[in-house]
Amino acid sequence: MTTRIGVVTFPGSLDDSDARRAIRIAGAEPVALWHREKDLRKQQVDAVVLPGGFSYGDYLRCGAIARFSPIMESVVEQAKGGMPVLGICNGFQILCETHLLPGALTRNDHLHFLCRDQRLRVENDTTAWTSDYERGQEIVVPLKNGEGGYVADERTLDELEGEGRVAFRYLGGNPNGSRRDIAGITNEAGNVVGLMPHPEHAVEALTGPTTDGLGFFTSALKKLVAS
Amino acid sequence: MARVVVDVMLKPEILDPQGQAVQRALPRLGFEGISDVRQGKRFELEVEGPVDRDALARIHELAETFLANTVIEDFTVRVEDADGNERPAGTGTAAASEGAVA
Amino acid sequence: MARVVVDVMLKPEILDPQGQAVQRALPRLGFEGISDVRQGKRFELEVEGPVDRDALARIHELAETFLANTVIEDFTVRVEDADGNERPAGTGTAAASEGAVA
Amino acid sequence: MSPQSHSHSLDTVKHAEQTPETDLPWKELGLKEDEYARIRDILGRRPTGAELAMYSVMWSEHCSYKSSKVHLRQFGEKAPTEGPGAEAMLVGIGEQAGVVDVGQGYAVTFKVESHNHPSYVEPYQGAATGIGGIVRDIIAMGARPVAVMDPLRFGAADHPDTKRVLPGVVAGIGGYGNCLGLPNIGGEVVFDACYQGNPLVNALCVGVMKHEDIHLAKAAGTGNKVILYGARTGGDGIGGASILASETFDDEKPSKRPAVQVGDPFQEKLLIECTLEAFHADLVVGIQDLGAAGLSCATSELASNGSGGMRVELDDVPLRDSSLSPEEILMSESQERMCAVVEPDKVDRFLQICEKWEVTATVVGEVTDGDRLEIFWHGEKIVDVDPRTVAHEGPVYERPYARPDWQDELQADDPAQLPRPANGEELRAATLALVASPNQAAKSWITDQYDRYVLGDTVLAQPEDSGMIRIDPETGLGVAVSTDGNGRYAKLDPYEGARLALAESYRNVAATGARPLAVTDCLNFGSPEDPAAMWQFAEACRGLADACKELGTPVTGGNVSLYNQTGEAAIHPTPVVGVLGVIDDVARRTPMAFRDEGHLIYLLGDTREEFGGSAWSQVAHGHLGGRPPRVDLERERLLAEILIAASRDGMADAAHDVSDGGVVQALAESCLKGGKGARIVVPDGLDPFVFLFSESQGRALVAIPRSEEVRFTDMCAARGMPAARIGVVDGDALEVQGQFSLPLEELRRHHEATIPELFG
Ligand SMILES: Nc1ncnc2c1ncn2[C@@H]1O[C@H](COP(=O)(O)OP(=O)(O)O)[C@@H](O)[C@H]1O
Ligand SMILES: [Mg+2]
Repeated sequence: MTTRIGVVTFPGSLDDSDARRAIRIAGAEPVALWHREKDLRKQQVDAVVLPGGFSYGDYLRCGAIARFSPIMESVVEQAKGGMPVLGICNGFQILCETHLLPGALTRNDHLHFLCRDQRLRVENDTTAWTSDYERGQEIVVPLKNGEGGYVADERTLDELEGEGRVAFRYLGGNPNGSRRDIAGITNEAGNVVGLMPHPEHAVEALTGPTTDGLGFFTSALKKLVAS
Repeated sequence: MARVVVDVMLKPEILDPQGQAVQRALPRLGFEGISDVRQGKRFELEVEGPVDRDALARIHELAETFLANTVIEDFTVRVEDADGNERPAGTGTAAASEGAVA
Repeated sequence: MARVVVDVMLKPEILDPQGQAVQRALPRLGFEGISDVRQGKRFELEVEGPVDRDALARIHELAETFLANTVIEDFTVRVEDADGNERPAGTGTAAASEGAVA
Repeated sequence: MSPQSHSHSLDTVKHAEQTPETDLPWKELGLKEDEYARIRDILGRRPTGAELAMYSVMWSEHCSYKSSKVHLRQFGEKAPTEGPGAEAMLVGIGEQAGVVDVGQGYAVTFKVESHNHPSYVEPYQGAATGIGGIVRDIIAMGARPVAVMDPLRFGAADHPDTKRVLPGVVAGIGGYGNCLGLPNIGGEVVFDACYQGNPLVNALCVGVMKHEDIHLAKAAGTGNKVILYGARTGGDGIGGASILASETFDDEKPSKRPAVQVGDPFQEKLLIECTLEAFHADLVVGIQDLGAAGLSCATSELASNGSGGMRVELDDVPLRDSSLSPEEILMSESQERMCAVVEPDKVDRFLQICEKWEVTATVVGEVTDGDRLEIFWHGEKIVDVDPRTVAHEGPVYERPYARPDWQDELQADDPAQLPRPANGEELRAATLALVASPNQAAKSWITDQYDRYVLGDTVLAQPEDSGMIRIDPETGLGVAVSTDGNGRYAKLDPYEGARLALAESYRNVAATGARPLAVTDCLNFGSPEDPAAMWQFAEACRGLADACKELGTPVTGGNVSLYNQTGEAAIHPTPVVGVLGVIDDVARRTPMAFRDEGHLIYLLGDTREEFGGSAWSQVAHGHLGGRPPRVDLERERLLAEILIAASRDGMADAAHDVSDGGVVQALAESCLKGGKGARIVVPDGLDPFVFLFSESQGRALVAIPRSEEVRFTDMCAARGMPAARIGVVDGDALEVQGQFSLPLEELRRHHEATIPELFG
């Protein structure tokens, strides 16, 4: 049976088709999910990606309105049950708003939207979405956002560090003022990962700066096939 | 040290996509009975020295030239008292932007 | 119809790049004597029906669950009177978010 | 007639018939006396207030092209009739945007438009709504928008007001385009004091569709419903109608209407998805975006392009502001609205799709079997017109024009007299000054605020010569687009300036390996009432039309922006030309970066001493005079063929067009992009300064792997293309042998620091 990875489209999602393409290139079957869907189980997906974009225009706060979409209840429930969930950029913001991941994302410290090819270090190679990388490995994937500064209180930050839950760190200059150069984090169980940079834009040599992003999707695929 | 607050809101006739997005989300969240939402900015300024007529006039000017874009926004200057009450100390619109300091 | 205002500000310990950008610009604009600037959001809600204890409690909940992200933001609920004065009707921080409706 | 007697009463058609003597504020609405007389003539009575509102906006310069029409005709009259460009034309000038066949069943639509004046008043919103407007044009053709570009002109880089305008414009373009999910793949940023009080914000959008999805704006089929969908209508951009409403018909109401429109990119994103879904479900007969002149334009154009008439119930238009008068509703320019004509049995499904995307949609009228456009308000008829007279039969002017008396003097002011760098040391300094000058400096501080990755099909984006988008992931079919226009050249000679703009854009497309096919243009000029500006305009149109004919690239559509001036002072005549090219397989594209040491650097084309309007004359001397570089379109065509063949046959590893700043600027850019140095030898017989800084046209740099050298030079020789081996990719400095050496780091510092220092 093929592995089905769902990609949720909220009104204002932008990188949903890219995420589906990345899933296809990695060898899994992408499944388009509409935000009004109430029950994820009906779609029989094995994992879910919350893609980048400006859900609901990112008005109010990034991810704040999407968080209340019908599908999110089911995503939260499944995530708590261990289903792999990846939040990219806006998806990361949504995961923080739902408290599946701690902390929040705030306005870039330089106050501009920034699109650039970003070097990252993989800090945790044991999550559902990073097992195809090696700890300490450097990758380059596009970064593009206006509100990507990761913040959390000191205790939470210490906890994340202590438990190895910082999944990615920025290298070559902190692009947005993120605390402790954090680019992405994971939950305790390692099935939920959120990050600001866009691995789905680095899966083809022709259109991305590298193909370093593919590892996210092959990691999930391997894990799902194995389980 | 006193706190002066400058509220900046889109003029009523200007489209407020953010406020509208919030309002449209309310029923979905189960909130009824709110007929309009406008979203604006709030600046809290910590002022050294007394907040006298002169200081307020300068803050008014700051609001008008910098904090607000008076092409599309109105602003209000308020002084916060010890109880957290805020009393207006002048508003600015394109029309009434001069000498509005109370 | 009454207006209730919800102010949402970043918690003091969270970096406020927008406020800082304003503050940094002040000397260049010739403004002195302002020691700190914070920038937040102001929501003006037009409430149908009376703004009683019950309505305020619901708005407080709205602010806490939706308008503010209490991981990084504090909020204040204010009721505007006819003179444009705004009196606090409850504030919310992560710590004091319960039962804060006055 | 006193205002009071009409206050609160409705100016119906019947009322207009009964009160022929009533004065209307036609003058305040911008109409001329004879224009108003013609309206009365057409109607056989005085217009109602609502009719006057419609005629006045539709007959404005912006909507009717009344001063430019007679010149724009040449684009059709001189359009190439054979060759790939002519054969590819599917929809030409006159629709919202032209459409060209790019093969494999795909069609591409693209268009550039201006939003100059609003962007000066409110840079962020002006620029944002500029993107919004052009994107709606593209959706209305049935295409999915796939990329945007933004040719920009600002005042002097160090002028305080530029610090207000530029960051706002850039943030607005990014804020809107990024939120819509359209990659920004290119544009221009040019500074010149002539744009100080009148910046140019042009915006281009490219869309893709299958041939069968092309939709035109027309309202055929009696009984079909007219559906207005998208944002609610507010009082935006209706200064004129407010005059009408408040001064004449309803004096008591406040006439406070916003002059500035605020964009809602999220709403527009929903409009894109919802419109495309409705198209694909085959639910739409005709469609039109609401831009300038709002409902007046949409209803009159839809009706006049169709076979029948139209009846509209204005009460059914969803409003944001309930105090709007019918005149204001007709004139409102509220953003993010569209109008569709739908067969009655498909209306429910159309509305369902709107509901799915949370877009407000309302049936506001229907197609009738008459030939009148009738609009009702509170049950009374307030408009009864032949829609063609509103939309298509506006006034046409043959404005007087005359070559300005200063033109000769300007051309006589030859840059040959300017002092030049005389030795290696001075050439080095001149190079650094050039690459650091605001016009030649890296624009990444700006373009990094734009998303270039979204949609996942961006093959090339800024700072490449043209942006390139993959259309079909299976076959690799793609399109490339570049926009160019040099106002300094056009000031020296508007005819040649327009031809130069096309030549440069064409060359930029070919440099990436794509075959140039079609053109869109945005003509930014001063007041048509000034014979000098009108002459510039006429000359530029003539030049562009001639050049398009010669190169076989038809103009498919575009935009005219007049009255770009501050007081008496007009901007430089600024024709911005966008060229669209096709590439069969994007994997074959040629990027601009020098990537591999040892590759040989060739300069294609002839270098002459040409400094009129050059970047060097501006940077070193603040000089503008003489004649612009010579245009040889045959040479451009040959150069393009060489560049395309080099891409197709895998002979070139890099290519970069030579334009403003000359060879040294192009070398610096290719070196910095690839992080590789170059050792350059000045060709025999050329003065080093002329070699490095001249702006002769028809030239490009290419980097050729040694293994391909013979094949490449044979090809050039066989086709008669001058190709000079000028050096090799090597080391970490730009070295011009016998003259100077510039470490890349130093070059980079100068090139990249300027814009952040000015605006960061
Ligand atoms: N406002 C802008 N938006 C997007 N891209 C831009 C903008 N300005 C310049 N660019 C890009 O920067 C690069 C260099 O611009 P320019 O020097 O004008 O190119 P050329 O001279 O080859 O036409 C091009 O890729 C161009 O598309
Ligand atoms: Mg170029």
